[in-house]
Amino acid sequence: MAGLHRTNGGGRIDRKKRLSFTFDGKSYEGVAGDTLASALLANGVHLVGRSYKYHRPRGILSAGAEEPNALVAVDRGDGRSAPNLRATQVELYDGLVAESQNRWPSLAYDVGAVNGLFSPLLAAGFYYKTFMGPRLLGSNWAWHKIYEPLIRRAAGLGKAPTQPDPDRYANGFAHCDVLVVGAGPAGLAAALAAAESGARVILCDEQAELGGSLLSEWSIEIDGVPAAAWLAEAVRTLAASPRVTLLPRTQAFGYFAQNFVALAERLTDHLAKPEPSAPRERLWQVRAKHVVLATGAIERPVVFPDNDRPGIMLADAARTYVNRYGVRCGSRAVVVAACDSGYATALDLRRAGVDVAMIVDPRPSGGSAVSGAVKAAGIAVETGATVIATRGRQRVSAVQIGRATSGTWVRCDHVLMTGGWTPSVHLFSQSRGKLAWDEAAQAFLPASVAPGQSQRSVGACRGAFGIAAALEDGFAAGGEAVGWAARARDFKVASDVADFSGVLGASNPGAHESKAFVDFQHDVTVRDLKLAAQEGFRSIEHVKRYTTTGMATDQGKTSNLNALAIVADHLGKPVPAVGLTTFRQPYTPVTFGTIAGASRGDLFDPVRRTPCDGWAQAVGAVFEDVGAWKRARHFPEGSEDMHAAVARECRIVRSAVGMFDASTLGKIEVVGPDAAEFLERLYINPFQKLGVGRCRYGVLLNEAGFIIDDGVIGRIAADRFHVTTTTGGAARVLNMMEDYAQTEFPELKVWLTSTTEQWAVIAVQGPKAREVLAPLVEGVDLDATAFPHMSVKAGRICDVDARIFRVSFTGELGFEINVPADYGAAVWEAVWREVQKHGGCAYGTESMHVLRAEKGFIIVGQETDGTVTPDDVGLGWAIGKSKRDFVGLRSLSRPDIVRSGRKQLVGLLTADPKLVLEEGAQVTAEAKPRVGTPALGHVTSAYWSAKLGRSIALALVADGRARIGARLNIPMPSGDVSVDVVAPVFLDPKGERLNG
Amino acid sequence: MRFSLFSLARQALGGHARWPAQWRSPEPKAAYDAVIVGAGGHGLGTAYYLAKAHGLRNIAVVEKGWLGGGNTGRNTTIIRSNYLWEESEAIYELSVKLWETLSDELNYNVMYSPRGVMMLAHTVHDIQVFKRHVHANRLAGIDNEWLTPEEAKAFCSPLNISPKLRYPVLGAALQRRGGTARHDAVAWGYARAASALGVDIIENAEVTAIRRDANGAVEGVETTRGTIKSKKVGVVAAGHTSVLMNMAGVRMPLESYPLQALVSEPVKPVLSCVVMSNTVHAYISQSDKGELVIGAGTDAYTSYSQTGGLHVSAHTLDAICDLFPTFRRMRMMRNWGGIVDVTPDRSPIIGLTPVPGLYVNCGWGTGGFKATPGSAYVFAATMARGEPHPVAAPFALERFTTGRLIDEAAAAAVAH
Amino acid sequence: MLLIHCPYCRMARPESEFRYGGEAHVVRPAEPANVSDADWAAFLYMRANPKGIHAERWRHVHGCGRFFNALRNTVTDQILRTYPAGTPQPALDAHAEDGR
Amino acid sequence: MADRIVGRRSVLDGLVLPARNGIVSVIEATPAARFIYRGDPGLIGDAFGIALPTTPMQARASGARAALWLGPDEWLLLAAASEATTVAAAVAGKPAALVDVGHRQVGLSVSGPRAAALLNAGCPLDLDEAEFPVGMCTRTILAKAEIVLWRTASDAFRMEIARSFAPYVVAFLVEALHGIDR
Ligand SMILES: Cc1cc2nc3c(=O)[nH]c(=O)nc-3n(C[C@H](O)[C@H](O)[C@H](O)COP(=O)(O)OP(=O)(O)OC[C@H]3O[C@@H](n4cnc5c(N)ncnc54)[C@H](O)[C@@H]3O)c2cc1C
Ligand SMILES: NC(=O)c1ccc[n+]([C@@H]2O[C@H](COP(=O)([O-])OP(=O)(O)OC[C@H]3O[C@@H](n4cnc5c(N)ncnc54)[C@H](O)[C@@H]3O)[C@@H](O)[C@H]2O)c1
Ligand SMILES: Cc1cc2nc3c(=O)[nH]c(=O)nc-3n(C[C@H](O)[C@H](O)[C@H](O)COP(=O)(O)O)c2cc1C
Ligand SMILES: [Zn+2]
Repeated sequence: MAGLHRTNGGGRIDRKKRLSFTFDGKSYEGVAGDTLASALLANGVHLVGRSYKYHRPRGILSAGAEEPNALVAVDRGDGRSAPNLRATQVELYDGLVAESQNRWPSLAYDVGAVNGLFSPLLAAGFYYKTFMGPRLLGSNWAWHKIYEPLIRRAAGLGKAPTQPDPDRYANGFAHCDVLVVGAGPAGLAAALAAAESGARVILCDEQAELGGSLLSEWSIEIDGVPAAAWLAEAVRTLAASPRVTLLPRTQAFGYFAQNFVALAERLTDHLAKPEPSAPRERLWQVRAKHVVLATGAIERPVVFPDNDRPGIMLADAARTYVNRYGVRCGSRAVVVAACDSGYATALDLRRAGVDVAMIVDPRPSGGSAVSGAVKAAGIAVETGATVIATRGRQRVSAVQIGRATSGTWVRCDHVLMTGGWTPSVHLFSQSRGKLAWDEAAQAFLPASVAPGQSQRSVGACRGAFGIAAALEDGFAAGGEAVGWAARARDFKVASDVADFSGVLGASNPGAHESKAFVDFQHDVTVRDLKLAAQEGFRSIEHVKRYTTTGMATDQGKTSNLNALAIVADHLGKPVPAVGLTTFRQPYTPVTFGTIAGASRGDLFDPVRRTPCDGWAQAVGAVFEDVGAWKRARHFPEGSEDMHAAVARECRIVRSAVGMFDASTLGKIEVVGPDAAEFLERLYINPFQKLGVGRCRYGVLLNEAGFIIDDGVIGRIAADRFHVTTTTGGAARVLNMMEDYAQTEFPELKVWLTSTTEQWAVIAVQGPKAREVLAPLVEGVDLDATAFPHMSVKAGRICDVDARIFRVSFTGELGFEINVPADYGAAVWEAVWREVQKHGGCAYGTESMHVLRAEKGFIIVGQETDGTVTPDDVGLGWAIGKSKRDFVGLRSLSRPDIVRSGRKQLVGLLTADPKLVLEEGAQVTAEAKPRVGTPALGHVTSAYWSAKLGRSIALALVADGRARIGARLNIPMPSGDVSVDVVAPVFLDPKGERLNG
Repeated sequence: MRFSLFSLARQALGGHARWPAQWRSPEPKAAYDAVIVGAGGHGLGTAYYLAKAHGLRNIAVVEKGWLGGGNTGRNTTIIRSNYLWEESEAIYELSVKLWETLSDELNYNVMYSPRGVMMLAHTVHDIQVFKRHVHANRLAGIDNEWLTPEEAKAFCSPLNISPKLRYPVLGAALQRRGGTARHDAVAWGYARAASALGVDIIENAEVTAIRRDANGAVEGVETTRGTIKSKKVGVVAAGHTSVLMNMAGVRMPLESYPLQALVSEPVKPVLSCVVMSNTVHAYISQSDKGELVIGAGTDAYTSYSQTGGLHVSAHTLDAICDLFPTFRRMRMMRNWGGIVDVTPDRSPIIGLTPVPGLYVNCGWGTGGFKATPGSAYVFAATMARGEPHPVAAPFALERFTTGRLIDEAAAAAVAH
Repeated sequence: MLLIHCPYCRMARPESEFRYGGEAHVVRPAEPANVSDADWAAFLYMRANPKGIHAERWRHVHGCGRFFNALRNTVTDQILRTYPAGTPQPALDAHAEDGR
Repeated sequence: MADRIVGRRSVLDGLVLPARNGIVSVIEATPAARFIYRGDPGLIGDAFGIALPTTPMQARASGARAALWLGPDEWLLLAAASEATTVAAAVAGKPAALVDVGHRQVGLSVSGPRAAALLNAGCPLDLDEAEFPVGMCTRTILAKAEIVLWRTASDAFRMEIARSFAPYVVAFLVEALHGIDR
């Protein structure tokens, strides 16, 4: 038998399928259907962890998602390790390796437990009051250098993985008529009702098996059949409906606006040998017409001194272990029941052969409905009493039962407590539904659904306790969700328990508060809560943050309501007057991987490559990221570094010819009778009179008057323009144009179409450009007069229709060939063959930058930074002088834009021609500026110019144009550099080369 | 009672029974010399410096909820001063200087932890921008240094600097004096110190109207706990500033967006510094308690909902998982939002308003936690003197009319 | 992830297909040259930013491409109405914000 | 000049398209002439052979020709490559915009019983046949890419993808296929 504490039969485990596993290096056996927690308990292992602050020994408290104590790390090797898993949710598989956490050197002998000795010092918020000074070193020194590192080492729970995660994660968008969360009786009934109508239904439950509380039922009959049989039939019916999707192992973790619910499905963690390529988890993003929340309720612990010893657990958890997993959590139990469900637990345990020493019920008159059955079974019941002390180092061995401070000790090896039930309103509350305090249920219940959501809570999560009630509630809601308004059905349930209310807060206020735990995981005690209130933290939000109650990985599932009641009691206010802390997603922690999904490596963001990119890759180009594009930055030959490659590329372009892949430039086809008028209103330049076949350099501002984009615009026909934008600006500019076209100037007949990807663009630049193209081009006279600078012609190249622009961003004679993208690679190769014949080369973005800087052409985003006007960069001439309006014009006359002293684009020449300035370096008037000296400006571009045999730089400098001829200073860590201010055109200011 | 190890030990012996309330919870008086609307760090700090440095004692801070519950209580606590423009450098550096002694000043451990803020560059453009910052900051006497990818890795071992990354790390700017502080402690520390100086902190009192006299000057506020008179009112309400200023008839250049953050489950120390990447959108540090604290983006639309869409957090987790592939199996424990007040130039608005007696301090958007002490300090001076403190002057509302914007966003788009 | 009804597609579509466009009905002065610096600043920068019903612009950028306006409650994020750009802000009836 | 005639190279060349027997297959759609028509749909009349659909998100097809509604003034026109000039002639001289986008995008056909499930790994729309019937088309998104999606049969879709996003879309589908079963 796998585990000494296993019952002989019953439950939902397969006793024949033995599974071996290790915990802290020791081997154990469990069976199929076990969780790690049930298997450990079957082996009599109760001590599974150490607490966060005091390192107290801790056992398994629960059997589900609410577990605060039993956190373990599971390592499957190869980077597949995960900390902080709740043993109650880890499904056992053969070969599972689990470790306890937060202890050293071992779980049984943990040095950190000395913290317990200092526990009086470690009261709530102690760290805000100390670890300051000595004043001499500044109040921060000791904190940062000494205390903080110590605290950091002590804090934290498990260890983060140290290797990259090899697993993959999937995603699915789903839609349905009804999403049912929780597959207990309420959820199953809702799904059955909705499915009957043929609606699309998704039913999810975080557990491995559908059934919820029914999985733990042994004695109950529904409609005359045992609960297990009813469950099997219900699941069969649902599984057979083609429109129903059943998602076990799927947690609904977030409920967002407009019925958008996020689910996390565990796909492989429960498998001994998962298919390596199979996704580990899946994120479901569900948009549901209606949501039925059937998330059940969570049992509340009872707060008494030393209530955290291993072996002290939630009563219903013990019932689940015995009924569902066939595991007795001990042989002699004391049940502390402030709620009738604890009596039912006692009966089920007794049936399974556990000696129930006593039921202790803090309620003065004890339980009602089932107390007869309990008496008949001969179990002693002590009412109006509670546990006032416990014993047992690593496992509870006895409890003292009494009222106030004295009482009798009762020997036991486990204690089962229930303080009543807290409806799981997490998701309801996340959906922004309003909760209301219900005095009878001693709980907050859903009151009103938020606008925009269509939702119903059913069963225990809305206080409809009892299986019959849950089934009926669920069935009605399922029907209502699909429009069957008056659908109702009676379910006959034998031996149902219906009272789940219980008592809140500490059952024995006053006694040994320092060790009466409320939040087990964060070691928050009754005393901590009271101290917070005493220190003026009266809002429950303050109490939470000061004591950290409810802030651990379990987010206070078992503790928040008790904490609230204790604070309310201390402040003398009713519970609802103190309020609740906010429920936030996720319901239980969700791996980053699940949320990130496929977005890794190249799927992190699309990698955009141009049609000519393959060639560049083949010849070993070095790429840079520009937006989502990969652009060839330079084409090193042999062992060239970037500097050498760029110097060579630039030299060849200036002396012979170079080709450049400009395909990434944004392109927009602006078409319509009003196309020219439209561009006129958007760009600073005039367009009405631009002749067909001519081009203009356009500058685009935002309404604030600052440059946001630029590019060459060619008039293809009277009603058709080919507009180019910067690579990064393409989408932005198109959106802006659509905005103006649709909303500002709807009267204009103009339409925009992105053609960025339609064309591959090959720039051919250099004195030999014409010779390179001549043999390839048909139907276009490339001659200087027939095809002057800044013009565009349609023609053919390599037998392919092309738009050929005579433009230059290098200052050389140049053409930009636009061919349909699928021909781009072939045309590139054809041009390359010609280029080679003329001793030319391919050049990348870095050389492009150098070549244009030699000419003083700006790059938007480099010379401009969103605060720069056309005049600032010497483009005032481009503004259409007779224009009454264009985007941004009005802003150009604002006081700060017309003041003197604005930064203006200039050239800088270093006194030492070999020295290349650093981009971003600051410009000052004097050398060795004092700290705090305002800068006159900064260097926007700086390069080695092979053509000029010296360095050049562009800079934005206050009153720059007036300073031409002056000498300024660049302060650098290695010493000051003096520079001469010159006009921002270093080469061929008359433009003779490009007109050649 | 002064906080110290000694007092802690003494109180421990007495079962902590004698710790007094950290701040008083008085009933509002009928009138004050100055009323601050909003008990976030900036508002509480303003009250503290008004009392401490300017001799005003009859001050109220009016808060609609619980003090510190706004963005002060929900931010990722990144502190740095390596901003670009001189105006920004001045105010953020003033703040860092104040952070360095704040625990002592307030006798409250605000856990300022100068563990270093590293901002990653992924593109050539990023490098240019960050180097510009490095040079500008050096001139201003603000530490900020350039790291190669290998140096970045040495400073932060879990960082992935593989050139195969979709956007490889090409370098980083590091401000060593940058770091984090405990958000709640900042609010509580200022509240306690201000309260001790006589400032009345009035929680659960929502300002519903701003009263003006016949000349249009401010004469007080109406709150859900009654009318409070004052000829000086300072609005320090972050995301709610537009709503409040609207009560005084002033339209603001603000939009309020939900900004999200999330924490992982706590783990033993794995990340010893703050890492920011604006290009791929990731902001991460590890708190002293062990959670990875991760900043996400804002939703696209304005909202007062303090939540946001899953896709916004997902976007950030994509980036975190790429930059820190070992964190992929870590789990998100809690995800929340705050309402940030965003200005067109991503710089704050501090100073006078067209309404006499009404002052405003807002627009800190996604990055004002770091400025808490400096902002409070200069705003207190501005309110006390009735004219802008020199450090605050460039941040006046008039800049939107003159066009003299302080555009940190355009220059770098780094805001946290 | 909001669900937004596109008045052109006549269908509710997920937020990820849309781009937000800021406050609606901010009128660009017909003769910018004639407005004062303050009025121009108001056009450029001053925004209502209300807590409650907000008239705002969206573009169905990854759908039909159209700009349109929406009335959204900025407290609940519920979209109460969408309407074509260029049409006046519709009045809301009392039941607009019902749960269903 | 024959040696100069260059061949067309699809961006999908060399990429392995995802497929799993009996579940889903992805193939490149035949290259086509593609145009974006913007303006008044009436201006085109019958010249294209199909009247442009004015019902939102409707596609009309006849033989190799198809007109897909993309927006109230925007249609994607597909035709056999050989018909490119006829299409252009249909609009010539009209106050409308016809733009050749034949190389701007590529087409993928996704078919099989799990085609919708595969697409839903990245597409947020409801692809249930009742909600997205045969003949419906729209621009939408697939993970981080924009696509045009057109249901051509109960279990078949055609996707149009901007050229430079196509390798990403293919890689995404290859990855997503790992998560498709049943
Ligand atoms: C998720 C997130 C991450 C962030 N990360 C960082 C970061 O890493 N680094 C950084 O420097 N900054 C960060 N910030 C920004 C930073 O949090 C804020 O700029 C800063 O905290 C603002 O402080 P405050 O005191 O001005 O505002 P708040 O703390 O928001 O205080 C304003 C107060 O005004 C109150 N109030 C509003 N209306 C009224 C009314 N009518 N009557 C009375 N009271 C009212 C509010 O309740 C609130 O308490 C982040 C913000 C968020 C949301
Ligand atoms: N001791 C007892 O006898 C006892 C205890 C509890 C409940 N019950 C009975 O069960 C009835 C409750 O039925 P019910 O259907 O309302 O609740 P239930 O507890 O039977 O089912 C709730 C289900 O929801 C699942 N769940 C919760 N949150 C989830 C999430 N975020 N994502 C996915 N799944 C989630 C749980 O795993 C569980 O399976 C009660 O009325 C009571 O009669 C009995
Ligand atoms: C730096 C920082 C660290 C946090 N750490 C935790 C944490 O460990 N556990 C937790 O539950 N919440 C943590 N929170 C989140 C708060 O619980 C809470 O979500 C946040 O203050 C916003 O408040 P709200 O969710 O109540 O609206 C942290 C918040 C911040 C700002
Ligand atoms: Zn649409």
